[in-house]
Amino acid sequence: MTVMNMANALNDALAVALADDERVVLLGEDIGRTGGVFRVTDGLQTRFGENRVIDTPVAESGIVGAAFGMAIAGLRPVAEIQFLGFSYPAYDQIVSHVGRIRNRSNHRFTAPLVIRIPFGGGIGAAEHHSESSEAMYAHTPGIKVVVPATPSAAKGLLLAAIEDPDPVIFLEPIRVYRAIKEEVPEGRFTIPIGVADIVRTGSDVSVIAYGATVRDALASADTLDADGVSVEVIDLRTLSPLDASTVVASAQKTGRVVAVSEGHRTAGIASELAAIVQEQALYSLLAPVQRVTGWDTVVPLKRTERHHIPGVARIVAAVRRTLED
Amino acid sequence: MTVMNMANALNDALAVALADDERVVLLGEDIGRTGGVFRVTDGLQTRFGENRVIDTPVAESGIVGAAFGMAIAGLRPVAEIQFLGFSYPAYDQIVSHVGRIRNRSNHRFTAPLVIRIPFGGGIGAAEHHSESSEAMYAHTPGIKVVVPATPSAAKGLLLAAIEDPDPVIFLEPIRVYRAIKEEVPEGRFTIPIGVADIVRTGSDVSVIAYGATVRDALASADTLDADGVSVEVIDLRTLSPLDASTVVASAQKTGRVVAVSEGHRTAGIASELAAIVQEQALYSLLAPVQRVTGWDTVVPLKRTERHHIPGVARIVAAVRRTLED
Amino acid sequence: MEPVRILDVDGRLLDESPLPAEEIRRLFAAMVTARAFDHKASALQLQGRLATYAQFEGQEAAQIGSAAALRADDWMVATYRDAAAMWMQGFPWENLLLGRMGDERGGSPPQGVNVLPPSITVGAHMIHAVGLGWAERLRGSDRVAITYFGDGATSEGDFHEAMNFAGVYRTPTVFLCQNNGWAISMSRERQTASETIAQKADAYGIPGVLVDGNDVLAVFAVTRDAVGRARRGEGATLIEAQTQRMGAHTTADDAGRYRDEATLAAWKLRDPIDRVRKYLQASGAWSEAWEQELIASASVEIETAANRAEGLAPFGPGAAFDRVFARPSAHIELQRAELLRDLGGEA
Amino acid sequence: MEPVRILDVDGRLLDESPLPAEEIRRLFAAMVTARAFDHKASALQLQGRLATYAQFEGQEAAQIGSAAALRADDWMVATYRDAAAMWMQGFPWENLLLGRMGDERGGSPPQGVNVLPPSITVGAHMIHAVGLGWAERLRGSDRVAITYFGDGATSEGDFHEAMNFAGVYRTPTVFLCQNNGWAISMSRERQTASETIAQKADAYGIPGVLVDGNDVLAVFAVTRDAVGRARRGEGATLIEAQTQRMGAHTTADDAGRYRDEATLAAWKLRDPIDRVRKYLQASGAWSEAWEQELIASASVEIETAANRAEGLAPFGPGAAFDRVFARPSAHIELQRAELLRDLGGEA
Ligand SMILES: Cc1ncc(C[n+]2csc(CCOP(=O)(O)OP(=O)(O)O)c2C)c(N)n1
Ligand SMILES: Cc1ncc(C[n+]2csc(CCOP(=O)(O)OP(=O)(O)O)c2C)c(N)n1
Ligand SMILES: [Mg+2]
Ligand SMILES: [Mg+2]
Repeated sequence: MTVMNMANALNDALAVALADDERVVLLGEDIGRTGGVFRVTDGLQTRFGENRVIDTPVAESGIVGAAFGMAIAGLRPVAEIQFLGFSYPAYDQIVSHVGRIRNRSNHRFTAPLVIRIPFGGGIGAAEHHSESSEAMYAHTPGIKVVVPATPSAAKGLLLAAIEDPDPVIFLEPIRVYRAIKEEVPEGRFTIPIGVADIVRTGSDVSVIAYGATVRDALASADTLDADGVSVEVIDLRTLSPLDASTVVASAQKTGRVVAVSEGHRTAGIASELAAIVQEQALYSLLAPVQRVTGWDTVVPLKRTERHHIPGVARIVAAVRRTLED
Repeated sequence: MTVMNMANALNDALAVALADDERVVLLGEDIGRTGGVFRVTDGLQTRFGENRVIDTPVAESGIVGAAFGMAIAGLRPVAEIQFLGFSYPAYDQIVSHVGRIRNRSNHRFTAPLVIRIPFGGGIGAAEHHSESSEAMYAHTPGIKVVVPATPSAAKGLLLAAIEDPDPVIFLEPIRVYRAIKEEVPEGRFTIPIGVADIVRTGSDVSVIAYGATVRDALASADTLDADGVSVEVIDLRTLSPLDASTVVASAQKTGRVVAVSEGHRTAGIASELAAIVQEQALYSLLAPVQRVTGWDTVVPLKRTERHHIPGVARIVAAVRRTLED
Repeated sequence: MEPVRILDVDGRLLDESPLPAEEIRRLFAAMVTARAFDHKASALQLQGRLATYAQFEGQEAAQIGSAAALRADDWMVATYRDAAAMWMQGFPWENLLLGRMGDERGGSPPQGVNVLPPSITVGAHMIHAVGLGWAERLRGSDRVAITYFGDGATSEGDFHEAMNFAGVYRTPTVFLCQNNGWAISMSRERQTASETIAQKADAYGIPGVLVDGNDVLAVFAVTRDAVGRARRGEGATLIEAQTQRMGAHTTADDAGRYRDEATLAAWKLRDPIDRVRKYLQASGAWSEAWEQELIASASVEIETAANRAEGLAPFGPGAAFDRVFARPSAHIELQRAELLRDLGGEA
Repeated sequence: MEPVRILDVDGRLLDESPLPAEEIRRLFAAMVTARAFDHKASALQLQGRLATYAQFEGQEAAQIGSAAALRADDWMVATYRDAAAMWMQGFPWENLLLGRMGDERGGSPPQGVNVLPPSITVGAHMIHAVGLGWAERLRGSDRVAITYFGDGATSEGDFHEAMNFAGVYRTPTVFLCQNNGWAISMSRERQTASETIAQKADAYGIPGVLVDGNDVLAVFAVTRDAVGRARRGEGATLIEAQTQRMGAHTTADDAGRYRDEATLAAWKLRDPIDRVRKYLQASGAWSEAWEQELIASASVEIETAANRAEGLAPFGPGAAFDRVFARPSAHIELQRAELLRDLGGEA
């Protein structure tokens, strides 16, 4: 066990994968010489060489398309896209090809690749650098979407993603990279994809979150605890395939649900959670599922970004609304 | 009034727009010489010339990006993408640029363009030709998403889209192009964007649909009517911005809702409808909102496509489920 | 830039043949068989036994000549119009027809056949060939990858990214562009303002070769050289094979709307099979009986393939759920159950 | 391919000057002012008054020389690193700083200034310039559009599609590539295997020009010619201005990780401002006092702009809802109301 932040934990996971499995190669913009915009791949090119950690031209569609071909040929590529907003040029490769080769070839060809992408706001970054469009990928068949909330989860989930026989989009919450430090197990260990984590048990209200908002959900739970409100907090960890049973069980237990997502509201992850809960637990609901999300606006720049990202204030307000009804 | 199918009605709308407003230009692959894959632009290049109806190279990002520039410069471009599955290479242009210039420039520059795209399955087409990924665009801020269900709605909505000060993605249900004929008003007329249409009033269950599935919803209503079940059918017409109040009012009236969408289920349009209804009408609900959708699988090819597209059988079954509870 | 040509339209060798007579007979037989498939597939489509079909008649030399230069284990990433090339590299007729019947099992060739299912999207697949070849080189194999695409595909951004990656990493990739004059109704002249497509290779530090796409020997020769360079680690090559599709874009298209008869007639005189027949005839290596026999046996073979494809046990309604992931997730199983419930009997 | 050069590093004219002395003084003043802005902005960033900032020091000639060749009403579509060019075309310092402070109002220049907000995405914006110029031509105006981008941007598929459209439709577009040697840490040599970026124009039937990007007179001359061609309806031009950014990629980057001191030192000797100073000095058209005065007044001007930007009335929390559509839809108003309710007091 060593205490690490999420960036270090991811770097450690990648080092383990590169050392254990020669099929693993990393490719992306600036991941080698500089170790990536967030230094997640720091030192890996020096250690594993330019054929294992590959700096690429500025071409996201090319990065994903090449990684896709490599995966079909039997490698285990881990591609990095610098920010979620820059994955859009690769959208066709991801949706039409990465997610479909298994279907198209009836399992004859498969693409076990991982696409690592920093996402979300909170650091007052420039336009396009604070996207939270994960719902678009969760809506895409044939692709798994994984989002860690803590350093150790990041390591265990990333190693699981690299082992997974299917393509995984691995979203790394930017404002968590260096914000949380915790003990992270040494060496190889994995955390199952598709299983949510009940990070805090409670009896009055269930708050479902993922990524950076899990921290806010826990902080909200503390605040509410002071007022005698017992909040259960669930970290989804995987957005696709979604662990509906854990969410529904919690909803049935508490009867009140707040779905938190930094992404836009319309047809977002919180909408999916609300749909599932009312579908499978309607008669347990004591109040409508509250959606606490980013708005259907472009993510605002630094000066007003704070009003877009769901924080403790809005989560607490939503929990209280479920109690008013 | 003339009786027209949807392809003719759209052709008529484009002719009216081209004749009335010299700022209107059409561009896309094969729209001129051949009049487009579905002949929607048939004869328009001959009538209005190669500078008004422009055949382009095979480059969707280029088509949308160029149309975007034209719109900023004051033209009213109507771009055509041959199939929804081929809009993905233009995804970055649509999401990062078309939908954002108003926000980025605080209204100083705007992009009033229309992107016409045939979508949906039902004709046993080749891979990528039966996509129903409208939720991805509905999830995108700054863009309106409009879907006509009938020939006259197609004409009125398309003319409204061309007049609209904001970018509109106009989705044309492929299997409706020639399947429905009806009287269509001559000349210019518009149907408001953002307003749903109650196409059949009923008291027991509300079925919310759009595009090609509206027909199936109406057929289901007939079937159920025979059993004494009174079904209200709502055609959304616009997916973004969604007309929540019409949907909620109907839900409050009937207490039972079936949300129909051909798109994938997870974070789809039906999920959004379920989320809104439980949010604003929970206490009126007599049963969970049922989602009748395409599955979270790649759209199957001809041989099994029928099991993917929600038809009368599944809509009727869903309505009955809402009555069982 | 003059296209490489070895066999002229009258079947005369302009240069030394890159292949012995027996091999030329083999390529002739392959082209005749491929054309028989093309005709048969069009007929099946008319009978409603296939969905839309994209004919390749006129492009047999470009596809057969290039595919003949590959090693059996090389990778191929081609398009909806490249049935002849795919078949040459081992993709069975049955699979090609099955795909056209709307059955995903068509995309699953036998083990050992390193040919991906035909790409329906225009442009995206070229970079896949770059990744495939690159992976082979990274693990020390000398397998190369060839990708087929049309003149229209060169306008897509993905063509550019694929060529650039191939140039930067010197991947073992052969870019084979069949410039058949058209992208549906868009003529090559209006597709891009560059004089040739071959010259686009310059922009990526890659050699570009122009070849008479209706000359099977020339196509074989330039592809053999490109494959050789790739295998020796000398990087990628772009080949522009100038040809013409004699049919419409697909069975759903009407070429009369954009192509005049004169163009067609001119190209008919450059038919890729005729000139080889003349060549073989001159050396007494061809007979009417032999060609008829080739066509006859091809037709039988293809009819059999079609019947097998049609006879294949139908998918159950839940089949699509099995193809999403290696193992269906719980949420996929729930959806399968929901479908089966709604279908009641049919399941 | 030898780059066009008019003024050598010692300030000697190698060719006739495309501009009279007074104009050269004007360009010198503009470059000095731009550099003062660059330094000031970096300082403001250090003080935490700006978010990340992308320095352009070293690229002043490429930006000022090219922008000087435009007509006031021509369109410009540039990037995060092109503040100097945008300012030359009328985009106020205040707006440039406001954007860097994270305020959307920065993207809104005064009416009549046809300069789009700086593009943060790499690659996508070039086709916008194609569409802008094309629209002008379709309506009979002779306005042209110039787009600025870097060497890295040429690897994006959108560069290819933009160049191809410009070639096919002969749009009045000037593609100005500032090859500053780097795309963050990726050197130009590893970005693409083509020897120059200028030669990529061949692939699109467009003329490509290589120019010494640190020679303001040469950049002005080649851009003036390209603009002239565009205005006369003769189509687009690709200009590769060879230069070097003297700073890091942005204030968040550490260039020491990938660029050696020698490279930097070599480019320091080719400074775009020094050589013009030497030239003016030789003809007595420069004085230390004048340059100091330029810098002083620029600093005041920029400080004032920064203060105005900081003093601007803050957005209310609901502001973003007003920028989604021309008129907020009902569902947007509901969301605004929800935010204000949750924020309670703060609204
Ligand atoms: C991304 C994408 N855009 C558009 C289409 C529709 N489409 C199918 S084939 C074709 C023309 C392709 O022309 P070319 O590349 O020359 O190949 P050819 O059909 O001539 O063999 C088009 C536009 C598509 N399949 N994919
Ligand atoms: C689509 C996209 N991909 C990646 C990035 C991240 N990024 C910002 S600048 C840059 C390098 C661009 O290099 P170049 O085009 O040479 O311009 P320069 O920064 O040198 O002026 C990258 C990769 C981005 N902004 N947009
Ligand atoms: Mg073609
Ligand atoms: Mg650069």
